[in-house]
Amino acid sequence: MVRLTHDEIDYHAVTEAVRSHAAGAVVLFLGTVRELTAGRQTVSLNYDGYGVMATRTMQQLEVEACRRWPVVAVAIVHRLGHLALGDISIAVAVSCPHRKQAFEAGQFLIDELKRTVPIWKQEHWADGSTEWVHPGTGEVVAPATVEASR
Amino acid sequence: MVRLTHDEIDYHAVTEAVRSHAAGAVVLFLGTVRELTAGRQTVSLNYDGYGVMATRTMQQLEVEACRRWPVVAVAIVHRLGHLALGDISIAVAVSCPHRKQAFEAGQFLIDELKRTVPIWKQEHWADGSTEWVHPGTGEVVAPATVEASR
Amino acid sequence: MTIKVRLFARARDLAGADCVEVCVDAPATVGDVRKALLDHCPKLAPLGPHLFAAVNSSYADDLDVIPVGSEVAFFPPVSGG
Amino acid sequence: MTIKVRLFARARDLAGADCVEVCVDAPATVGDVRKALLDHCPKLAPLGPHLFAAVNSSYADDLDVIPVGSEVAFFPPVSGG
Repeated sequence: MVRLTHDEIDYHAVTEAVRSHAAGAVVLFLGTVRELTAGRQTVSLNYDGYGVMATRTMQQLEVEACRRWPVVAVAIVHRLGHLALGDISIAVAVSCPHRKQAFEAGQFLIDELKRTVPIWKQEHWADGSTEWVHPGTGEVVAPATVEASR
Repeated sequence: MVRLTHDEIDYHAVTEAVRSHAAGAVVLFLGTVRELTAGRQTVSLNYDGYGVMATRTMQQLEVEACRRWPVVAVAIVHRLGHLALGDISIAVAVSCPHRKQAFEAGQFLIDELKRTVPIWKQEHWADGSTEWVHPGTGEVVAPATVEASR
Repeated sequence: MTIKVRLFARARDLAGADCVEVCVDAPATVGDVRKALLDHCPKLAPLGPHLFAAVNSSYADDLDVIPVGSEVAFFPPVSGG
Repeated sequence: MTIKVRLFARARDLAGADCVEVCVDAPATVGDVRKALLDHCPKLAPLGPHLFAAVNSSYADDLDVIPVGSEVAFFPPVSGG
């Protein structure tokens, strides 16, 4: 089960979705909005997503995890839109018979999701600027607000 | 925060206990009662613990995790007593600034807990026998019920 | 032929639109569309070499030919999670 | 001196008690108490070499001396989690 939402993520429901008598281990990962990044202060985030492709890519990751590990169930929910400090941006839950499998599958899912799923984070810094996070583009500071006002 | 309980584990509360604006990653591990072990069917489990030492050992693990990783918070709750299929026997939650740290710290905590914390599991098999699980003692089947009736 | 290109995140902000139309000769490759897109929106130049392409919700290379009726998107490196 | 030894899990089941008292000469080591325990409860023999010892809630070796007034426990390999 994979899903995008603009609402708060109910990680209890995400976790219950993977619990099973066949599983001895459940691993849940939550990504939450952190206040400090390299000394800069975040006041909020905005997430944009290419919905149909993001959903499809997450489904492919679920299939791949099930191929690599004896996964009982996977549930992934990613939030889009405006998020405040501490809010949950992503919940990944996976259940397996044993714990090592569950940890490995969980880490694989979030690592690959961050690498391949077309979703983008925009920082809203405490100094009033905003910045899309696009790793590797060399645009360390890319204030869209300044850009828009030129 | 570490705790033993005879009640159902509220893993939502365990998770909320570690959420923080300082953390970008939360990892929650749940151990749940699995139905099948090496082809044998479990109907329920009983957990016994040496309470004061188990609590102290879990506290030491929390300290060690905080020494090894930039942990924001740890919460561990282990259940004792009678557990039904699917019940949660343990919840381990840890939060860190970044996800790799949180996965590593979470896996360390559950691995070391299983290795060192004085808590014991007794299988109640579908054939009516019971068996304490004591790894390495060479007593593959040690039916306490049969023993007691001799 | 005219191809609608969806844009996301900073690419959308730089272009000032979430979808632009470009004209290319058929059959067109992803590289053809990339070139037409950058000609059409010079402001995308700083992101040009970093833009990923997707055709019908799958990542695509510049050499891939775009089937008629496809949904095409260009976007900068992802940062979800 | 008399030392109360707490027992857990299968050790408790085999001994038929969660606590037994054994007599040892002071100062006693964990090994002394282990020997006295196995003499007192022969049914523990199958677990004997596998029993872990704890003194005041810390794991202890057979060579460790037991301070007066300590809480002593013996138990089989753990299986929590």
